[in-house]
Amino acid sequence: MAGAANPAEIKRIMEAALLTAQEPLPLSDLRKLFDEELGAEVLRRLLEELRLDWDGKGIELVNVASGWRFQAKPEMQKFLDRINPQKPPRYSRAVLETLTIIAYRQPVTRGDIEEIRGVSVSGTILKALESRRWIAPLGHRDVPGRPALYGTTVNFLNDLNLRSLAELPPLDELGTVIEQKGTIGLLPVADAPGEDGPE
Amino acid sequence: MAGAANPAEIKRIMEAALLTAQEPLPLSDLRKLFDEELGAEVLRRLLEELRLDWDGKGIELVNVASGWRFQAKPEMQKFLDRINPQKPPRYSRAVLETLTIIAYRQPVTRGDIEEIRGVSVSGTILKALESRRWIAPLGHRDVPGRPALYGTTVNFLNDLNLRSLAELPPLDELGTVIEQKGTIGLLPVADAPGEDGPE
Amino acid sequence: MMDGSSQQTEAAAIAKIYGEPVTELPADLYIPPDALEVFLETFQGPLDLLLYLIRKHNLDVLDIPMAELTRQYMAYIGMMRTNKLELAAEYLLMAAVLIDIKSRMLLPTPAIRDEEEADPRAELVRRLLEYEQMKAAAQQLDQLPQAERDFLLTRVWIEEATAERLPEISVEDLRDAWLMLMARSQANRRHQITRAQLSVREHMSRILRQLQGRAFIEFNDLFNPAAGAPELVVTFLALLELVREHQVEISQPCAFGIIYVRPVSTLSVI
Repeated sequence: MAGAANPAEIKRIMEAALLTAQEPLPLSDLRKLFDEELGAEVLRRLLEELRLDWDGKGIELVNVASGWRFQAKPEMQKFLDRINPQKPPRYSRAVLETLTIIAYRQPVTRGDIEEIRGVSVSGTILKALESRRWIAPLGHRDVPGRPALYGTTVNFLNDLNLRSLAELPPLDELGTVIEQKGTIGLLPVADAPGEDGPE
Repeated sequence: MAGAANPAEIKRIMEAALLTAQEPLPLSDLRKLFDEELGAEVLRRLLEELRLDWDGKGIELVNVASGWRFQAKPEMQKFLDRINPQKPPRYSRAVLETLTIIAYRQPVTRGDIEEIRGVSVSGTILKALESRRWIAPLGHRDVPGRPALYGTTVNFLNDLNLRSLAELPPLDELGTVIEQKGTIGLLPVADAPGEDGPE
Repeated sequence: MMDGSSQQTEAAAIAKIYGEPVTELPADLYIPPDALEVFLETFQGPLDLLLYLIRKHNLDVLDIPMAELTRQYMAYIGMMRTNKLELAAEYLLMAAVLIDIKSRMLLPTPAIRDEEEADPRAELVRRLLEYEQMKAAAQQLDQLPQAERDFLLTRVWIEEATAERLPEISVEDLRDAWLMLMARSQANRRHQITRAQLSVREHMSRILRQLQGRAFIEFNDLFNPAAGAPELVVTFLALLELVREHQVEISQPCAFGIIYVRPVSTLSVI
């Protein structure tokens, strides 16, 4: 009864599922939609077709860490911002640096992070990243005090459009930054040019 | 620059907005998407076209009380239920922010909440929180219109496992988490050239 | 260094203070106190400040002239302290580290095999480089498109077929919501959200609740003497705030008599 023999119907159902899902859908979930046993190969091919069907639209089908999802293209943001004034906060440098150290050096303890940053890391920062579901305690280091070890989550990868940690921007080689980039001092604001623009 | 002169582009942008919106979008919101002054007639005609474009899909564009939204067709339900096993629903940001303001700033009127949020607060939100028995009107402010003053209830504290409001996260600490660019008049410049011009 | 001069010429504007580009700190390091505060907030800590000084004076991080760097650093610290700016303990600790390294370098060096190991600067250099690396990575990370900030996810309505379940929320959700509000208020700065006097607001609610459905309440009944002085003060402040906001009226029909607190709203209804 819930059969969906033809490819067009399969695509139609997957599309509806992906558009309504609250989280990215892995192939294993998509397969559950159908009575028939559909091979991963078939689904992957149909997903690729679906992706192409959306070509040219403001929404695109992407494959992130935990599965497939539809999302608006970044170029749409300037329009969507006009009716959606609610944006997540842009994090302070302290938060960003903490997140970066966790992402690249995980698993790390709070002490490890403080060691690298040279300053204490407030619990608020870790809590903010935890409640954003970007980091999570993974366990404890077996030293006195048994401090929590933090790592990044799948949700972090999803939110940054990444499939795995390997897709993070590669680290500059130690010592090359100062010589070549001259980024010493102050961290430039990403969208500084817009700063002076009219609101 | 943000202009969207041709109908296809207008439809593309409306489609992206409707697919990403958390709540139905009234015409007044849809109009905000565009620089041009688009008449209600034009928008309505294009929405109708968009509705027809989706004909035959598992998702349909409908006009409900508070505006337009995409929704899954009932016939899709049996498929979608297979992978949407009882995900606990989540309150929209509008609801959460309203509740947060009431919790931290009580007693407050609807006007106070709108003042802080910067957008209007629908009566539905307050009703939802009231029927959840998380907020209650405590009295009226003695100003024209005598608006109701809202506060949180004991039930709210119970449901959130708090003994008192003092156990809510302190607000001042949270300030350190987000970028302070509004308050600091210091704008890092990455690579602005120039030897001259020190004060 | 070969490219030393080219680095010199592109001596970048290091910052904008109140809209004015600043390309050089004055040689005598005088900075107006308010600007100093801004700088202090700009640096993430002593490592950040040291990296800034190294860049600023075009020092070779792999062969740091300790005397020069220490002098610069101490000048900064001294300035912060004379201006009574709150200085994190880490800055002072770093000062001690710098002086320690400097003094060790003044000692006559015995013949050593492994120069790398024996250089008292090695550990500091390692930390500076590692921090610098993470700092650059943080900048790159922030440039990645972020869900909700740079692109939105689709959220198509789906009818819940089964019995309605109420959303659960946690204290963290409230915390996030507040962050969002603050971020927004800073973005458009039309609304200044200040720290709430939570306990006062809480007592305001309590008093209003106590007054609900009643014509008045005796002043003394609003206070719980057993609760301790801070509680009494907060209750009193809440009462004053309610008066200021015209929520309640306080009256004392006769001198030294009973003080009554009435909800203004019931008054106007009657």
